[in-house]
Amino acid sequence: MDYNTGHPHATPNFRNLVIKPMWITLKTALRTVPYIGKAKFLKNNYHGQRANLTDEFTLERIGDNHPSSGQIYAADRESSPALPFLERPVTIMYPYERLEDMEPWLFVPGNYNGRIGIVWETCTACKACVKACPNDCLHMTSETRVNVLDTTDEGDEWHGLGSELESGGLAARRKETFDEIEDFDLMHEHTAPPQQYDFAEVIDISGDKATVRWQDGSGIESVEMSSLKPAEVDIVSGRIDIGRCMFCGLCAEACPFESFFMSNEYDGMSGYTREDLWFDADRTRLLPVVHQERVDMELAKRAQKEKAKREKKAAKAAAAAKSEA
Amino acid sequence: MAEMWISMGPQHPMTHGLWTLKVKVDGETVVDTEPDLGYIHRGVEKICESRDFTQITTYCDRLCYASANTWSHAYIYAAEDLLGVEVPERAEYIRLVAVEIQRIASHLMWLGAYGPDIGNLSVMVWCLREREMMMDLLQELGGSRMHYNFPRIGGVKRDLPHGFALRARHKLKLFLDRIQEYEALFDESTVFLIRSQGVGYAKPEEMINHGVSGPNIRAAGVNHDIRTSHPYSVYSELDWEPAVERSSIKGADCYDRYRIRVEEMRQSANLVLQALDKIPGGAETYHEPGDPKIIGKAPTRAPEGTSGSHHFEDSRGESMFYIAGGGEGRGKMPYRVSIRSPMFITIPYASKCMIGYKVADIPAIMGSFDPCIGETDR
Amino acid sequence: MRIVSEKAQKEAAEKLVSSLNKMDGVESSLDVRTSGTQNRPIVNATVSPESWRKVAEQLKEKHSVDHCSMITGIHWPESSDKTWEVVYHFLRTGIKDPVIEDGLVIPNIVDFSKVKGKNVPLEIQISIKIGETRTPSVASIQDLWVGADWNEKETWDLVGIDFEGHDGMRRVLNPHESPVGFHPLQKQHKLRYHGFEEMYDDAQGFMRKPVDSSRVK
Amino acid sequence: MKQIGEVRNMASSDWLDVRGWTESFIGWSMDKTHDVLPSNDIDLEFSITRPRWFLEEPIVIGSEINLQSGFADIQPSLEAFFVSTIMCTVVFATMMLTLMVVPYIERKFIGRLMDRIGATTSLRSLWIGEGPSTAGDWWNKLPMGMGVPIGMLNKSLNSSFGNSHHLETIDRVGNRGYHGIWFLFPGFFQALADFMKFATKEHLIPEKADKLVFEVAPVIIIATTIMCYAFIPFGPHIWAANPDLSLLFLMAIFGVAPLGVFFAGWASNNKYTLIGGMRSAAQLTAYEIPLLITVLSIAVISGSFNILEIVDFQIETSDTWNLFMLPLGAALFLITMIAEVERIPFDMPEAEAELVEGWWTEYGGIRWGLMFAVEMMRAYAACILFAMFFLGGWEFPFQDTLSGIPVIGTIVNLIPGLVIVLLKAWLLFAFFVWVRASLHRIRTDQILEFGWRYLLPLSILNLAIAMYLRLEVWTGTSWPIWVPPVITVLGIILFVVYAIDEDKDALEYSRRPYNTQTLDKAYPGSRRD
Repeated sequence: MDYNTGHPHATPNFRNLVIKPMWITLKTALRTVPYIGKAKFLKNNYHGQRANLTDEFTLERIGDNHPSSGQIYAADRESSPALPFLERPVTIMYPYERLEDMEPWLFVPGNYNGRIGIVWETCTACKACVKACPNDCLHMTSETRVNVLDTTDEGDEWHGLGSELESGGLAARRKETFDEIEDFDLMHEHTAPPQQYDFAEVIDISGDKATVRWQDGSGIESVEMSSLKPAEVDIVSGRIDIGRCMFCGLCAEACPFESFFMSNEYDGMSGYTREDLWFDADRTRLLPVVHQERVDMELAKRAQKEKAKREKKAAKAAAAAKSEA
Repeated sequence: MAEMWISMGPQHPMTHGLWTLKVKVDGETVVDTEPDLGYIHRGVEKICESRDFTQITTYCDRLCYASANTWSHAYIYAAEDLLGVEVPERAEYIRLVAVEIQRIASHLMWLGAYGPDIGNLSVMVWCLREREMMMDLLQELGGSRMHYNFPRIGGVKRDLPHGFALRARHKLKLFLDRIQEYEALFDESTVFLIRSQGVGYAKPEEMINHGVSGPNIRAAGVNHDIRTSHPYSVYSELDWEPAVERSSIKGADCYDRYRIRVEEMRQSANLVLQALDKIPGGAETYHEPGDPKIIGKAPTRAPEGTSGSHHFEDSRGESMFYIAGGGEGRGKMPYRVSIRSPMFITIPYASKCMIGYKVADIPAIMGSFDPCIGETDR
Repeated sequence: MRIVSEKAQKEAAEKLVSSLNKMDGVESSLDVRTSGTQNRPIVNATVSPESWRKVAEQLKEKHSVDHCSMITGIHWPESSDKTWEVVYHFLRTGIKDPVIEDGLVIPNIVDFSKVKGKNVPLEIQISIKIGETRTPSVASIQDLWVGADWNEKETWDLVGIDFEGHDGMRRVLNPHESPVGFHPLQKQHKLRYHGFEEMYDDAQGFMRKPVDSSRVK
Repeated sequence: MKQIGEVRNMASSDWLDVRGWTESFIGWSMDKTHDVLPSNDIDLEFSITRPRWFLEEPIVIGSEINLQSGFADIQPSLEAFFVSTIMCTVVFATMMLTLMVVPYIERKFIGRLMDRIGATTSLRSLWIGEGPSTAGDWWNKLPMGMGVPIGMLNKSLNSSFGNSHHLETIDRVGNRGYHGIWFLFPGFFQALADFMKFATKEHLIPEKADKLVFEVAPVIIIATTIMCYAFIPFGPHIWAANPDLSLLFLMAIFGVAPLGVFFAGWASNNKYTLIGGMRSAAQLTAYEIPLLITVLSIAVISGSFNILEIVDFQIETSDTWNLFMLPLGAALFLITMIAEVERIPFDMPEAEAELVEGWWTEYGGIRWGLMFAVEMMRAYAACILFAMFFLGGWEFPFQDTLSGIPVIGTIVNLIPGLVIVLLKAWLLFAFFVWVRASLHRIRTDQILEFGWRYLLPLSILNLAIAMYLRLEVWTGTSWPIWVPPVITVLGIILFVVYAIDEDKDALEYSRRPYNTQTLDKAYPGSRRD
């Protein structure tokens, strides 16, 4: 049998029986060796090359505190000056290492289709997300929350447009420290993340003080009215059968308010039974601080509307009073 | 030696998925073959009938796990044809970038799988290393690593992100350099040549009659490419020619089909680099999602009696969607979605191709046609 | 970039349309659609089931339509003018085996901007409407375009439209042991779990079996 | 005629005289035993004298024995038995322990060649800590503060030898891999862990298999492979048996395994294993013959069928490695050995792409693990044999010249032959791995054709060369000084000529841009070298 099949291009020959292919693999092996790998004849245009792949926007976004700020990234992730000894592309050993630390630009908020997250404060229960879901995995549920209009503090631009504290109603107090939230490890704790607020039932209101019964069981306490925000039990989106979710992101796109997001989080979505994957809304809740800018936008939008409504009402009332008078 | 039937599959390294190739062998020689498909038939066409036009995109992504983006785009073009949507030019460029990067990733996956098919594992690891770069780029666009759900009826989900052009240029140039090393390991290896040359001949006229298209037919020396013969998107604005392989005299063999894919990877990288230069508004500008520059207005209902279809150059050949709208007064959902999968037609032909060769040639021939069972079984 | 010119394509399409219209049982029209920056002329034709075989032969021999892309079967139980429809998509590609000179293949590089006549690439969409019947059937074109072979198998398998003269009809996507007469894309079959919420409707999993489990394997 | 196990007067030698030590120890202890035994004659005679009328002469039962002299009679064979037993144990232990390096080389070197040395958890990672959930700070979870010293040790090791970076993630990535003082260790004991896993698995026999043969086949393969090592010396004084015709014994036993392979393929009653077994039988037969003829050429040129003498011939008698006398033979031996041990590019019998695992398919658990170990053992044996036959066995390169130099000579002579043999074998195995990473699998018909059509004539040619060299060139005491260099240079020239001599037109074609369309298209980045 003649191995030369008359093929027009590469013809089998003696030299290439071993020499060429073995040379190319040897080259690859040598490139992974420190110092030798940088030799010119190896044409190492890959490992240990410095190339600036981070744009200014990303640099600004990740800020100075991010582990990757100030690093120069190469296409193969880890051949950056951060890791002077590595001459090779390195597998990210998830969960010990995470991709977002190595390639932060892949995880711009809003760019990644991680698990869904809902900012309850701004949800209006319009069901747009539920309708958009191709798999029917998303559902509405009712939860205790603070309306976005009530989240403002004294002195904020849009303060005072929300509802009032009432005795018999619910109140919330923002937590003093965020340690609990920061320490929460989504990857390993398969539970709902901690709340940003402590909730309480208002028993009585007298002057500046309100007597409340904390829902976490810490008893009855009398606190300053100014530290409390009105809360309510509302219908919000976010109950999800995560086993059915295919992370297409259509729900987040359907949301007409700044409430529904796909988070950058790809952890904490496992379980031993199918029931473990039925997430109640508290597992998908996003704290407003994560998307503060967008929440502020929504607050402004809604507060303006509310203000206009109130002004109209006030004008109407004034007109009515006038006409009455 | 007596003839015997061997059932290769559904779990077999040669199949690249789940299907069975029944092979009748006489000693080491293949005498007859019979493919048996349908192991992962998910009924996507039926599911699509109860989803609205936007939701279907996500299912089309899942048709092929190696080349998700091309499939959702193939659907989007058919849906736009049905609904009569005008797409902004910038969106078309972004789509082109996404599809061509996906084509590189898909071909890399193919090359990576073809190495082990004929006994070399190195190239698989190398290819997956480079594919990682392409997947990173696509993740920036679509937000996921595999099923991007990127195109929307009327445009795209999102503009090119900040810094995307910078990274895409860098990575693609790097990639173009690295292709040479695959060639050194394949083209310049005599063992590969004697394994792949002279095996699995296929002639173009026969192939087109059998419905084989795409890289497999371009390997035989004809420049049939949906992108030029039935032009869509903005391919006509870029300077390129479809890659064509000078085949051997008896037709395209495995080696030609390998060559054409390597050449197409170059071609696609070149296309992306060109598109990034030519994109209206510049690759560096960023529009918020929903901006009319990247997504046009689209109706959500298809009137009764309308239909839309579109041929699309997938990484494996000509893919096509045919969508019949309306019916039973439910215009929001398609009445019938029909999918042409290139590999569904090619696998029977490839199975015929290997008759007369040795058992050892089965993976070499089958692999060279690039089977993907996700789209085949739908 | 040498792409096929819209004008040539339109002319060729018109020619094909007029030629098809001359045949019995064929209604043909030219449909121009847009795609991206391009216009896309498509030859549309409605053919009666009786004359289909003849039309197919004509297409293959006279008009050198060489590629059968796809065959779609549709079940229209509630439509007024048809119960079944078969839609064929053809392409004319003009592919020829490359010439061999001096023992070297000269690749067949067609300059699409200059092609004329029967080599102009064309899209052809042919629909065949079938009235109410329990055994819909049209003539097979498997022998003309081998690529139609598996498409016809699939159409029969999923929709239940049979092809007369098809050699070796069998299940391809459904299991081989599917019950006779079970063709899932017919409209009387509904998606089994559509609208079924495990989380709410059946948390204990009592109803795991679908309603029609006894009827369908 | 020399006896098995007889001490040979070795010309080449080193200080690691395991055999000598064993012999002297056994001899000493036997002598002591001899001395301890009572030296006086013990009268065990008992004569029956009565009844006189019946016995004219007394019947004497038993004899007068002397334990010492009796022991002295059996002492040589007893000594030989004990020495053989001990040496067998030593050789087997040496083989098994050093065999662990072989899969380690396979893994790590191929990782470099394939550029995929990514996820490696090393011993270092124990003190570096991999993450919050598993390895990190595991010492703190030990009861009663037992782990406190470990933690302190880890901390100090990390601070002195780790790649430090002020960012924790980066630090972790930088420290998890190879670089650092412990670069050799990660993954070394993986082979052991693999073996434990195989050993604990269930033993499955296919229902329709030929059960007896199915069980016997691995035994044949494993037993014969381990028997090979009886004749493979690891050093001048580390060997188990040394018959005069050890080379013949070795090659005979090496050739039994294909029979077991064929048994295994047939008995599994599976079409893949059947084809795999057939292929294996065909391939091994096709390569066994050139291999034997090549080995014969070694015997011819060294003038002995004894492996030790072959090595001795290279080190002492002629002072020239056979590689420089028979470069063609070395190439042939390498190729046929790769085919014999069924490694890529000749791994058709177990081609995983079409035959899944060939004749192994139906085996699982400990049988599969052992057969995998045997695969490694055969490759290892091939490497050691190459070192013996062509690379001068336990001779350090230029050891003669080097030992003349004052300090270096002393150091070189201090390196035991065992180490040199092992290093040579491991390097050769690295070469096997390199070939595996670079080449594709050759088709069955091509393998057989290559074997019968090229290797067989070449091996006969090689034998003829060896005979000519031995009969005409060999002076009786040494090679003429010009012969080895001339042969080496000739070999290199021939190789280079073959390497660069190719069809110029074909070269033109292969250099031409492949795509007819992109002849003058400028791609970003250079096209080819």
